[in-house]
Amino acid sequence: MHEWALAESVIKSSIAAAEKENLKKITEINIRLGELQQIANDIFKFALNELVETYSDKFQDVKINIETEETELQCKQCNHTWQFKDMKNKLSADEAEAIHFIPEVAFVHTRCPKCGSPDFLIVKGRGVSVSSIKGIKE
Amino acid sequence: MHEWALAESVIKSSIAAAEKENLKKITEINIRLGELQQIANDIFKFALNELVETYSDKFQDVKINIETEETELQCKQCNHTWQFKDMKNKLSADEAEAIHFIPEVAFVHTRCPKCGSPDFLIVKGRGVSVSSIKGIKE
Amino acid sequence: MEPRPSVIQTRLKDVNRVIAVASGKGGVGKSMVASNLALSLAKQGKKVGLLDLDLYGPSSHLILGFNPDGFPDEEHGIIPQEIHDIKFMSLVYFSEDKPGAFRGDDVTNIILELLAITRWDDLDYLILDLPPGIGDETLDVISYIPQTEFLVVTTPSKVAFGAVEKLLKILIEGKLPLLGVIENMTRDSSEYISKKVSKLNVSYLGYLSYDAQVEDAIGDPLKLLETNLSKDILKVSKKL
Amino acid sequence: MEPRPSVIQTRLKDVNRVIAVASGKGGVGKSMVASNLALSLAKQGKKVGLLDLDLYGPSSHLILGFNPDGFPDEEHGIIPQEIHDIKFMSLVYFSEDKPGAFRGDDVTNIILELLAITRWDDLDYLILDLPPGIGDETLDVISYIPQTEFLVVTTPSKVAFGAVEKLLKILIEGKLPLLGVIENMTRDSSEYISKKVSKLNVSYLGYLSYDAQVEDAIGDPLKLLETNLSKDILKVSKKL
Ligand SMILES: Nc1ncnc2c1ncn2[C@@H]1O[C@H](COP(=O)(O)OP(=O)(O)O)[C@@H](O)[C@H]1O
Ligand SMILES: Nc1ncnc2c1ncn2[C@@H]1O[C@H](COP(=O)(O)OP(=O)(O)O)[C@@H](O)[C@H]1O
Ligand SMILES: [Mg+2]
Ligand SMILES: [Mg+2]
Ligand SMILES: [Mg+2]
Ligand SMILES: [Mg+2]
Ligand code: NI
Ligand code: NI
Ligand SMILES: [Zn+2]
Ligand SMILES: [Zn+2]
Repeated sequence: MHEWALAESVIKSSIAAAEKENLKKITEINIRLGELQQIANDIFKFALNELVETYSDKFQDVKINIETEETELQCKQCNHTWQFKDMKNKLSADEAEAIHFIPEVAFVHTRCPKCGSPDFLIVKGRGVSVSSIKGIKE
Repeated sequence: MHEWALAESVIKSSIAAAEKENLKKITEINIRLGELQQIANDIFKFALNELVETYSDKFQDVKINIETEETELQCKQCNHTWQFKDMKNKLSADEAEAIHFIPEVAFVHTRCPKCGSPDFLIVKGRGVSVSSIKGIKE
Repeated sequence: MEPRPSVIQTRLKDVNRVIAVASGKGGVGKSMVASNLALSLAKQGKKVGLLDLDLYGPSSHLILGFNPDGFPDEEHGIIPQEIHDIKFMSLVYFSEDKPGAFRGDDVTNIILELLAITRWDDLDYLILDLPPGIGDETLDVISYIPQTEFLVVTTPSKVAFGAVEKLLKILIEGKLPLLGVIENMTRDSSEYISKKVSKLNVSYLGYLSYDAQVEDAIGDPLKLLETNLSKDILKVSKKL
Repeated sequence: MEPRPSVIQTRLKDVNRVIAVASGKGGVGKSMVASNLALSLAKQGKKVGLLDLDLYGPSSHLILGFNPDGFPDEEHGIIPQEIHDIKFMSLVYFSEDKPGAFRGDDVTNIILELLAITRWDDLDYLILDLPPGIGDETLDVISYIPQTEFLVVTTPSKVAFGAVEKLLKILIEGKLPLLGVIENMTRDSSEYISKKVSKLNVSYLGYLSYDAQVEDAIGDPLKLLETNLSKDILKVSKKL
């Protein structure tokens, strides 16, 4: 599971953000997972919990909320918009897994379903992001 | 005045947008001019009025509103933000004029005033944009 | 709303053909081919424009020996200066050839601006000198000037063709106008490239020999026109 | 909030030196130098990693004759496969070397992702093979791996150095670690480049001769190690 590496980035960036805001303990992390990266919620949560243990002095009864974000793709050539899930079943297992590792290989393995262009935008739902953290000052 | 060429793009894109929205006549165009491009309001307005004459069948008592937008720049290296007008007086006349032609040569002729990096963003106030048009269907 | 794209075709309405000299690979001679092709066509009496879109390492002005002195004239847009009968446009007018750093969005903005304000007027050929890769520059040319015909340059090297093949495949699958492939800096005859190109059903337009005279002629169009490279390019120009 | 940058230094904490092989110009031999330098250092018993950041025309795998078969192993990240004792990471694991198109933001995302998930572990040297220009790739390396030392490659050509000089000036003004300049594909001795480089107060690290053997050795590291180029690179590696 390479998810662990991304979970670590979430934990480290949350700790860094907490320090910047003078939070002594983090009590909540809100995470958005873009569907394009196809990260398994449970694996990711498992990794996060393991990491919270490692950095236990930075957390206090932390609530980790994970929200999934649908992937919206938009063609720069013909303006068509579509969702990743609409086309995922057309991908081979290897192609889907490659996108799991590096979401941008969607520009290699997929095309605009309307005009065939590789020049499209990932408008939302790409990968891992931290939407907010909460904590206590003392 | 190369402003005429940009004014033409405003008129042409407004006409195209009106056609898309089934507007028979355009009655209002709202334009934002980013300070970075240092376009003279009066020259620009003059060009727009001339062009409205040329395409007079597309317009009816059109009101053209031009709003100036301050330029906010943000450094990708140190996160510092600043305004173009703060540094404009440090530029030579030729440098300022070059930016008037192609705003992105700001990345050639200027640097982040805090850390010196050329890697900054034009957050807003770059150049010419059309914020909205109004018109009548019949 | 972004107004600039709507005026690009107006700017190009009297341009008969737009030819982009492109490659998936750097250093294969795109700029050398673009500049010499422009020189050659101008010498044949054609009306020619040359637009350098390699914003990081503009080379056309170096090859043509052009050191812009002042901005292009303004009159309802900007008017390219003429170098040896070529209407020439490049970021160097505005950058004074000083270094800068551009991210992808900046590249797109520069290209949009140049296309929106440059007055080419009447041209038989507008030659675009592209940077390598399939990035913002290439994608923007495809978006904003869909009539562009691609002239793809490679060297005989396997490493170069690896990258070039990717561009060819993208052009083929997009059914974009593709004039063919020029093999440049050929040293000994080999059919490696011509075979690879034929397999893709793309025209192989011939090869340009490695010409040791060229380096010395850089910056001097009259000398360039006397090189063997120039003779080779004349032949290619007849096939376009 | 973008979480990935915060973990990059953690991934690199046991990497002693990061060396980016860069150039303002394409086709000067960045990939050839990067791959051969990696081979040379590995042969000298150093622990070496090689990261190909030329996303449009990845070449390192071609030069090293590596055709990835399957994804890298996953274990708390991804583990680069080893080719001739070099830990190798490239987009080709994931692209199957098929063509695609990336805009600037996509490039940044790919680089961030590769840096955030690749486990280099203990390395003496991590070599980065950069594309030409001063665009997203170069800027991202400067942002996210500020300890990167730049090894700049040029050819003897005026056209190449025109673009290379821009990169050098950007590195100099940013006071970034700059190891020096390598002149590649030198044919006849000329002091043009060494003088230009000295004027900028940058180290001239020597030249690599044009070596006709090289093309035939592409894809075969053992053969590459026997070329004159490899001998020249060994000398350069001692100066790093
Ligand atoms: N046919 C040729 N013979 C000799 N040198 C050449 C030839 N074509 C190109 N060159 C040289 O090769 C280098 C790369 O050419 P350039 O046109 O700048 O490539 P690109 O635009 O693809 O990056 C330059 O130094 C140029 O002078
Ligand atoms: N010293 C050399 N002698 C002969 N050929 C070389 C030498 N260095 C590079 N090459 C060839 O030059 C071309 C460009 O090299 P490459 O490493 O791909 O450049 P870059 O990575 O800068 O684009 C390739 O075909 C390569 O095989
Ligand atoms: Mg894209
Ligand atoms: Mg920038
Ligand atoms: Mg070029
Ligand atoms: Mg390379
Ligand atoms: Ni995984
Ligand atoms: Ni003007
Ligand atoms: Zn489309
Ligand atoms: Zn800064």
